[in-house]
Amino acid sequence: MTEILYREAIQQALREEMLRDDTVFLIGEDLRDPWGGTYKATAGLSPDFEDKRVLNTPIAEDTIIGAALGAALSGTRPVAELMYIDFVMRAMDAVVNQVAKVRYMSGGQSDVPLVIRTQGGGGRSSAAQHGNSLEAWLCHVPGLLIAMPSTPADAKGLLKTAIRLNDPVIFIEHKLLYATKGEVPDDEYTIPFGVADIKREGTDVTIVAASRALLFSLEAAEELAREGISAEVIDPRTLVPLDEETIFESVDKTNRLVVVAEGAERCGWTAEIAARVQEARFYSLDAPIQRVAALNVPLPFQPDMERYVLPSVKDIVAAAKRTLDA
Amino acid sequence: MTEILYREAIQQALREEMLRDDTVFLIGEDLRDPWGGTYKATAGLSPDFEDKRVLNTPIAEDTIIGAALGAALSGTRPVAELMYIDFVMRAMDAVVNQVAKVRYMSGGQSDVPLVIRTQGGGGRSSAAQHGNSLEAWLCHVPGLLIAMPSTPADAKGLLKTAIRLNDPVIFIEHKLLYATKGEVPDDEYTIPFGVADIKREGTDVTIVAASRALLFSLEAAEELAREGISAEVIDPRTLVPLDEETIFESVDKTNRLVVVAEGAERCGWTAEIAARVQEARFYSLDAPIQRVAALNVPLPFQPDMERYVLPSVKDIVAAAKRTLDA
Amino acid sequence: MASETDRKDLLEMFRSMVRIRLFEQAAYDMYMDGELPGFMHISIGQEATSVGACSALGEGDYLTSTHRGHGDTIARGLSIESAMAELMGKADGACKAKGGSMHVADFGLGILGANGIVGAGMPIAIGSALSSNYLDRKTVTLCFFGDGAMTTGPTHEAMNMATLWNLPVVFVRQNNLYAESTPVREYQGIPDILKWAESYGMPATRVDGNDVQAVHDTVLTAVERARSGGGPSFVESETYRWFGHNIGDPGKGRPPEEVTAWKARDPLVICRSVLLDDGADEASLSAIESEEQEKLAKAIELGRAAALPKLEDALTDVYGDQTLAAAALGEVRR
Amino acid sequence: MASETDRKDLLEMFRSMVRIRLFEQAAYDMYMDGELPGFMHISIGQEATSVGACSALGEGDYLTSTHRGHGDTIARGLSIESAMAELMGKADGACKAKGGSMHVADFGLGILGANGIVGAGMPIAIGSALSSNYLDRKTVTLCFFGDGAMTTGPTHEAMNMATLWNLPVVFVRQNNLYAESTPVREYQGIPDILKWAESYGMPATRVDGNDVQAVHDTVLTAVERARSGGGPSFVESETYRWFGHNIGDPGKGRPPEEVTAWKARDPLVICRSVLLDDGADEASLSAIESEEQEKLAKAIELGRAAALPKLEDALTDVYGDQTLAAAALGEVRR
Ligand SMILES: Cc1ncc(C[n+]2csc(CCOP(=O)(O)OP(=O)(O)O)c2C)c(N)n1
Ligand SMILES: Cc1ncc(C[n+]2csc(CCOP(=O)(O)OP(=O)(O)O)c2C)c(N)n1
Ligand SMILES: [Mg+2]
Ligand SMILES: [Mg+2]
Repeated sequence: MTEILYREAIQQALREEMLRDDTVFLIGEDLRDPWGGTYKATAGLSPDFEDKRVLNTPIAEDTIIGAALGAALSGTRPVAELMYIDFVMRAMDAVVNQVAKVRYMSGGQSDVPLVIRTQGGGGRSSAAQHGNSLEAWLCHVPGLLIAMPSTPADAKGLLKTAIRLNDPVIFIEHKLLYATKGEVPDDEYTIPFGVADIKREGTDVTIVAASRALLFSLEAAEELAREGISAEVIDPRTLVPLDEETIFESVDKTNRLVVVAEGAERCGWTAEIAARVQEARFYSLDAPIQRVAALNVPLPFQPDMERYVLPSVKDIVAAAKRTLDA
Repeated sequence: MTEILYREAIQQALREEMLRDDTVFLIGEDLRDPWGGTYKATAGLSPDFEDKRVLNTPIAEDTIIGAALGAALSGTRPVAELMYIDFVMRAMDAVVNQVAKVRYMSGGQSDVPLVIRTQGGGGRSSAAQHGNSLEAWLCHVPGLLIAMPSTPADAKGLLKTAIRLNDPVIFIEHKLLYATKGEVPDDEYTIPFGVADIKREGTDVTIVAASRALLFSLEAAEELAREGISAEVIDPRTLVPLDEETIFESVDKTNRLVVVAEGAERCGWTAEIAARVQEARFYSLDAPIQRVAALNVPLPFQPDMERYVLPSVKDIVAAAKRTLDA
Repeated sequence: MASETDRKDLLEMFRSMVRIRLFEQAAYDMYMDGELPGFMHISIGQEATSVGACSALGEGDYLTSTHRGHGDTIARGLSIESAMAELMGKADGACKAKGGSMHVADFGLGILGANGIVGAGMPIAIGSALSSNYLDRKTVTLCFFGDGAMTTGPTHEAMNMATLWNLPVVFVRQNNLYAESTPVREYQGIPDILKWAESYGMPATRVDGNDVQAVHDTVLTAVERARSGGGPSFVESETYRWFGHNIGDPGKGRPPEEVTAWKARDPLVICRSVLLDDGADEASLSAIESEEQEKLAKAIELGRAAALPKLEDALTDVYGDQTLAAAALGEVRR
Repeated sequence: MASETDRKDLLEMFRSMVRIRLFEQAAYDMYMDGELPGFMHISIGQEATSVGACSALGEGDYLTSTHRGHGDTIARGLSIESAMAELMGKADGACKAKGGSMHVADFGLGILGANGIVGAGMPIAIGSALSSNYLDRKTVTLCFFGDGAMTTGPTHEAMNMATLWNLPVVFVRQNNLYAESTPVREYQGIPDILKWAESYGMPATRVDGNDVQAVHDTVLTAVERARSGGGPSFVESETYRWFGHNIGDPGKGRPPEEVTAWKARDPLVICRSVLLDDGADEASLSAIESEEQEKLAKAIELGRAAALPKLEDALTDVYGDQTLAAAALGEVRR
């Protein structure tokens, strides 16, 4: 095992897969060195590969994704980047009406080996148009697979899997995770989609979260532990498909559930988890499922206000306690 | 009261508001006669008003909405149309990053008197790109108000309110409701946002649904009644804001809840209602909340397959019975 | 029109136009009879554009089309059996009854799909052209779009990328003078579309879209240019749809004289008379027509006899990976 | 440069450029010191474009700007107090600390906002121009956009609508040669941007974007044309940003000679020497500089002393209707 940055994990996965398969190429805005991507996730790749393997594009998100789709349908395996998940709003037609549906609409005539990497999340005071968490929108779209890794090891293993799959994957990184560190296996490995990881075992309450919210949840679990409360923290790693069994089993044990996500609460991802668990495990639950999400307002610029709007460790702790007080 | 078509209710609301306030104008694709809108909801208006009051546009959804926003910020009150809600994918940036956020990002400097009319829903065999129900995406966006009327009377009253509000409203009609009929008051009236309507009273199970799913729910209630089950059917009419009190009170009475919507189940609108109710009324519920929604696949073309994928009366009846068998 | 090959080619084009005309006429009638579901856009009147352009393609080339895609895709070789079965919603339709009229596709023939979203084919076309260069395959992508698609954002984005990357793509604008009910002048601020297209650094040509030979020759020049590394081209093909926007639309907005004038320039009649002038005999042309009529009748018959999809077929083809597919679908309660 | 008025105008423009330069230099330093949050795009080097263009506007006119909007908005009159307080995240910032650098706006001055989304200002600009015609108000909208915005779909959509409806809008492309790290030639397939713009049926002019007078004169012609019903125009203003894309970006991709050459053409120095040549005395120019320096110092001081927003302020300004707002917000558990 070697400790590397989340950013390096992405770079390694891309590099390894590009070396393994020369139909894999990167396409997006400002991917090439010396810029190397806005969060440097593609840094170091353009100098080491043929020019065509790392393609800088015009600012034209709909056409970047549409073109990547056309390429995926005709013999190559593009890994496209949307610099911010917020910019998916310029590419929504390509992502949803085209990428997600082409296999189905054609009656299964073609594989769609396409990965769309992007990054989301707040906490950088980047205001209402650059800090959103939009995974709920994309989970609502049949035909997409969604990964949202929280650690370098998960990021690398899931991205390698994503590139090898023949289905379109939305791969959501987090702007404040790129500089986080974690142990990564030295040997070649991949991580399957649809398998959750219990990041911390516990018995009193289950906390489900992905991406940066998972780190917050682990901190919250620490804090709860200091008060004698044992929280189990589950990282689904992929939102579609979702490993619901792991969540259900945990709830059967703890009888309490808190779901955490950075996106706005209304019609967000936490709603889906709450809805499913209350249905499947109605009789296991000893307390109402608690959702911890962003308030239903746009993200404000000012850092304190932003922190207030986004879910925090404190909010998770409070939610867990609510389930225990119930 | 006079019986009119849902389509006519829309036409009347537009006409009355255009007569009342000459800064109100319509902007969208093919609104003018003889076409009069793809579902004829604007038919008859262009001949009766100055040319500028009904503006046909190029096919350019992002710019139609962006331009409508610019107009709303500078002294007029546009009612824009997205011909199909599916095409919001071409205007997602304008709707979400601009329209919904401009008041907030500017610190409240301006009203945003803008209505975006559109229509969604399946059941016409229009396949994967023309039959979607995307209200969940829009409910996830802070800053928007969302109306989704099921009857001519609600359509007229809510649209008149929408046009008078100084906040952006997404007004979602349904392609298979335009030709439905209903009684409409003869005198001028409006219907406030955030007030649900109990479309049928009952005591055994609560069914919540909007738009065409509401009609299905009423049919299901009929069928349940024949089996001696008394269903209360609640039409929220506006999804944002949501009149949750009316739903909560009903659940306190029936102790059972079914939520119905046409969109894909995963991260759909039914999840939000289920999540909220289980949290607020955990101890009122005698059975898991049941969600009835489209299956998690794109909409197929062939009518039987489409009916199979979409929620049906039968599915609602079955879900209600599950809550009673629990 | 001297050489044998040319004559043979033109006869083939004639046959293809006849095939499309008959197919669409039948589809129209069947739709009006309530036999075909959904909604449907008929391209009758535009056959010469579809056929002239597609006949300039070779094996391995790609095609993207529009909501009005029957003619384009049949011109490219889509079998009328699978097209008809698709419109009928039968299990062995081109897309297993999942796509329908607006989504007919045949990836084996390089047909990346009709498309229900105006302008959405253009980025996809850029992509298959990109693969072609990437894989050094010398394939060309033909990208059809309507006049109305002109004003959508992706048109600009795609045309810019096409020249930027010198992609082997030919943009053919099927200018039938209207986007739904709106005439070009009411939605297009651009005074001269050829100048506009040329400003992207690509050759732009206007062609009589009802003259199949002219379309063929113009598009062939563009295809050859693309194939030999010369990059993208733009073709404005002027034509007309005889019917309303979709079946059900009476097309009331269009002046009756205009419709009449265009019908008088029927691309099939034009092609027929060129062939006759060139020495083809009436009998062989009629034979083509009756052969195609027969094939169509058989296709309809086959379609009618064919099985409907099973309801659960609606659940397949969402993903390729079956394990992930099952997990993503979740429980099905129907 | 003969008349008194002209001299006065140029002095005002000089003052405005000085104001922007000092403001942005301070913002840069404060950001590097960790005093300002978020991320921030500095327009130093481009002042002549911002000021020359905005000085062509009158009362009631509208402006849309970009992510790099400090210069544009201050040129239009945004007070440096409210701008600085906004960047500092203070409650009395231009947008109550909700917008920040990328969203500064002042609707009272017709500033419809900087914008974090590339190209998003263009449709909005079309809209205020549309209102102008609708209400017969004779106001003009100035629409700034970066060179990189050129390739986004809305650019095409908006320019088409602008000519189609003969809208009073002036598109000013702030061509600083790069979109983030990517030079124009690497993302733009269009060989001649003026020909491209002209193909939309509007006059297109290239101007030295570092010469404030030239920009002013060119944009003024376009503004007057728009105001008198002549419709839209396009101006390509060639300029350069001295710093990287955003603060933090070292701008490594750009050749150092290029940066040096452009710095040598400092718009403030150019304007200063024109003024001196024209008889202005050094002392009065220095006085302007020190006055502006003082005002800035005061603005910073005020900003530093100003109150932070209350956390709950984050919950207001989502909607105008307070009853609906409360219902839409739902329960707040923080
Ligand atoms: C993005 C989008 N906007 C609107 C529509 C609705 N629509 C379908 S076809 C059409 C007109 C297209 O006109 P044109 O491109 O000229 O093609 P034609 O129908 O004439 O073949 C419109 C507006 C759509 N399908 N997609
Ligand atoms: C739709 C969209 N895509 C990408 C970005 C990220 N981004 C911000 S600024 C920028 C470059 C813009 O270049 P240009 O228009 O030339 O403006 P400049 O920064 O040079 O002033 C990019 C790609 C964005 N904000 N919005
Ligand atoms: Mg047309
Ligand atoms: Mg630039």
